[in-house]
Amino acid sequence: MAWEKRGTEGSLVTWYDNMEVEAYVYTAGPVGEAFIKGLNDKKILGSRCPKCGRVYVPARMYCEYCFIKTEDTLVEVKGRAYIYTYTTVYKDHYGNTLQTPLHIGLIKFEGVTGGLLAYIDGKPEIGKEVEIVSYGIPLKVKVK
Amino acid sequence: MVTGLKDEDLKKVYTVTYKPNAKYGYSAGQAYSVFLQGLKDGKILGRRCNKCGRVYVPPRMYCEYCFRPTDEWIEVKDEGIVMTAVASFISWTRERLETPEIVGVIRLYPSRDNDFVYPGLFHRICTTYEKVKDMSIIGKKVKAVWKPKEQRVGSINDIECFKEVE
Amino acid sequence: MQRVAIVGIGWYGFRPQTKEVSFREMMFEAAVRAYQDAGGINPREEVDTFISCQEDFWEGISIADEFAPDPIGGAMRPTMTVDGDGLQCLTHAIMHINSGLSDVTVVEAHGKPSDILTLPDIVDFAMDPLYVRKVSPNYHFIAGLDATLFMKEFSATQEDLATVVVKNKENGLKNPRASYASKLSVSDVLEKPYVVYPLTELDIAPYVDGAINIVLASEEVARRYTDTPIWIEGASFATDSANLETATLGKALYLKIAADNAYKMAKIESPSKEIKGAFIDDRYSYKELQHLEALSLTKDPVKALREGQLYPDGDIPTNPLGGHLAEGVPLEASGLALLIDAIEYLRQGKESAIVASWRGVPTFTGAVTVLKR
Amino acid sequence: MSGMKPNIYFNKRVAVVGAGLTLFRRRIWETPQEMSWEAARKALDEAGLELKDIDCVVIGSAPDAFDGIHMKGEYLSHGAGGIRKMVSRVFVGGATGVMTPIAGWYHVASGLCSKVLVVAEEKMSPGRPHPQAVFKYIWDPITEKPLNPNLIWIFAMEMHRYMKAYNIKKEDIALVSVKNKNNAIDNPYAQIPAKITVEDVLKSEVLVWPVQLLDISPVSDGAAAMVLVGEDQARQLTDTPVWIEGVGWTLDSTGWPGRDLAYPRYLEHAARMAYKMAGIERPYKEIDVVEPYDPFDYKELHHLEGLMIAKRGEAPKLLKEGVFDRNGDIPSSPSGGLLGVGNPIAAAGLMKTISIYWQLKGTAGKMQVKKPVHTGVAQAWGDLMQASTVIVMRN
Repeated sequence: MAWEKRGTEGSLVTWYDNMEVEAYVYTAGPVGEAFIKGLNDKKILGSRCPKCGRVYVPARMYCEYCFIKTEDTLVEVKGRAYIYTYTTVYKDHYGNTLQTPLHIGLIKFEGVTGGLLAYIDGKPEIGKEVEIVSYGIPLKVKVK
Repeated sequence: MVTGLKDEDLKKVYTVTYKPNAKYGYSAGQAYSVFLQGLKDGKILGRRCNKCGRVYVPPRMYCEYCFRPTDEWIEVKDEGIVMTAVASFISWTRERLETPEIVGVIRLYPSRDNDFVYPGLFHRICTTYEKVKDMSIIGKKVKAVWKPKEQRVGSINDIECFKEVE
Repeated sequence: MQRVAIVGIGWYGFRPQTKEVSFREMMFEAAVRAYQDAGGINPREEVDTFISCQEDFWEGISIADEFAPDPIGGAMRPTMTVDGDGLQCLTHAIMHINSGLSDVTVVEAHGKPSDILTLPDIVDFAMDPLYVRKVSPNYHFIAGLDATLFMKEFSATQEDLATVVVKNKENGLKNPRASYASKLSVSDVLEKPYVVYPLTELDIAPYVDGAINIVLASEEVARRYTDTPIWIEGASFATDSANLETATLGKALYLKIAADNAYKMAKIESPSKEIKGAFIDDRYSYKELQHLEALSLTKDPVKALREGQLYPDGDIPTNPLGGHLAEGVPLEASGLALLIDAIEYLRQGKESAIVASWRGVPTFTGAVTVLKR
Repeated sequence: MSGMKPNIYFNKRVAVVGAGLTLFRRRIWETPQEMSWEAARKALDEAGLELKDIDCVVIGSAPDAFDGIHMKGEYLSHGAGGIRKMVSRVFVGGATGVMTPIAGWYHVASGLCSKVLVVAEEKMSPGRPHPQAVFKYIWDPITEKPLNPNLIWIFAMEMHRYMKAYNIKKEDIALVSVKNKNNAIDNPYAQIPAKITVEDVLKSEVLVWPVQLLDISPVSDGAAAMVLVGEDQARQLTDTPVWIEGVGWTLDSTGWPGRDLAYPRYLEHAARMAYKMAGIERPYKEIDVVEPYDPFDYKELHHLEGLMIAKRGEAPKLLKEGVFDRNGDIPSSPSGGLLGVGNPIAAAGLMKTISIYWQLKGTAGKMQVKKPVHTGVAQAWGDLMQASTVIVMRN
């Protein structure tokens, strides 16, 4: 083919279209449902593996190590919440500068496997303890 | 054990709704750019491989059977034989249509009845549901009905449909 | 396991946009070149199986594998797709050959990001829909989280990251595929504003259009096609925990698992002594350093960088042809882009090389290939 | 088959030692990861293995546009057990369900992996307004999509061509739906088992003539999984391993409007590849039980012909004679097929493979065919009328 190509202005067509259904509606499953309900009640709930004892946040139906079903009743997470790592977003992904830079952290809890994303108020630092200000997805937390 | 949900259950459980933002500007490239311009000009253009003689409609710059570049542009007839035809009573979002939309495959000329591969086009066919239902449209000769020149934009829709000719 | 040889490579594009070709025409261009490079092999008769690496939403077509066979000579033949990086396809090809299914297998991957008008939203679309997807206005935030922890754990500075950028963009100046090669200084990089802390615009590799085709052959038939086969001594890929909350950050565990498997296959005990060149994913500057550690090429990548070991004449030449920072990221062809850099490096007379890819945010998947001349 | 390796040499024999399925349902509450986990867990349990014993994972899933997650394989890997392991996803459209165990086969046969978990998942329910809408994006974006096609057009066009070319009546085709939905009554995972008549099919809603509502399989969510191991391990794990003895697949070109749709030539190629490997010379005599892909009723007949179990245009006649009944000479879709069990695309293809495995193992319960079985075949189909995958198993 290399012998034949046109490249003059206007000789090549770009065809515009999309791959967009009206919407996707995702469900969380019974365990996810209970976890979300916990957030609404201002609680962090985790699912515990009956074999290894790991507690997962967000709660999921199975233990990723033992690969067995987690216990039916979720347990409340009471351990210290801290910043596992963080970043600050300055621009959106189309290159527009945000009015206020946004601190996003991955918050972990002592004694828990997993964690939750959070918007951080205050100067973020790895390992710093945080206080949960609101229980949405993501969480909102304040550096202690 | 997974849990089956009824439609009405869906309102009771937590859901996240997301509208994808997935937009593309597909490069038509060499073959389709010329093909689309051809449609605008009222022509169906194909590419021929001089080694095996196959004519590609829609065109390709390479022959997939011989794995070599195709050699030349040729204008095929806007006439051919209906290979199959169906009558759709549902839209692409599965809504009910009152009048069926009739589509099918047309084997364009030049080609022969016993060819397994041929220049073929997928398009609407202007005919009646009855002729689809009794299959009499299959095997009939049809010809492209073009949109008026000023309405053509370089799209497969520049052809309204293929219509039976005597 | 018998060794598998790479007997032909071909590429097309590696420009910010390739409007003159459709993705299929681009695949054909790369394929023709690869078959010529493999001594004029006829794909219609001499290739047993074909593998294309692709993802639907990168193509803008659902079930995009429909379009895989024709442009590479794979129509009416055993052609399949793997949803992964090209290096993952390469490992599948090795399995095709070693299972007895094939003597000659072709691997193809391509990316046409310039056709994707909403590419960042497509990346978002890959994230967990319940807990991650809508959190950040910028998908790079996951790299930001990873980079912050990496810098802390390895005591890396902003200058170190910028040094990687300067090194790779300069290395790219001699590479015909490196559209983004440049001569910059560390302060040029540092003066750029952050996109997501700690990464500036220059720490993030841009996208590029490109197609790559690789011809692989079993040990018995390789010499039929070339006098200078490149041997694959080891190959593997791995995924860490796919969920951001449970995945390892700061270190590239996915690549460590893949590398350990590949070294075992290649019977390599001391990677830093036996590997003479590293062609590794650097789509974010810090990733080059993080990946070097995961590959066990050095315990302290920051020290190695500062001591000059990562330059083309150093002990661990890393991305001597510029990597993604100079060439760009051609989506699923990324791993193969590093692979052809490595093959050209070996064809120039070097002894051995390692290629290591990553599938990018939000994945925790990487692949490793160990090559010898 | 030009170019096929002439003397195929197997590095290793590969056995199936466990399988698992979730229920197939119109809508499942659990996440795609959790669905995958359930199927994978059951397969491990049947094999008597734990995840730590597995070294590689192969995932199969059809378009990302169903579950609504780009790079779906990455996401699914978590539930599929692909955690800190060699895991990848293979894809050949609707034919993926059988491609997945084929890929699992070469993972083991190559010697690269020793115990492989194969998981297929599909959640079709998230898309709005209807999962059908997703199928618009599978057509050529420039020359076909502007016609606003829906998926059923494909099948209707092929079905009508098949009917025309071989003079086949709709009532002959409807018998497939009757048989499969009835077979599904004995399948505990089935979504729409039913006792129906040919009359019911012919009276059902016309969707795209000649396709009516009861000619087609439903929209489903579901997952399936299988465990594959090499010969040495198989002997330790079970007294009744089932061997994968032949694999084959073929993709024809994208140019489907440019070829006669009456006969699936690509399937014949795929079947010949698998039969050659398994040493099958007379498929209609040597195959004891078959699960051909049946998203639409005519498809089962079309595929029985492509598999060379029936001559071209003659499958309907054999169907009428009862050859393909569960108690017939060559039971076809004894599981109930996609028409009866449901069609979560990739999971449905793997379900068919699992059905053959259970038949050959003799653990198919009420689905077990009457005659003794030694050789079974599962097959799937996909893309734009161009792809087929075939797997041959023996006990």
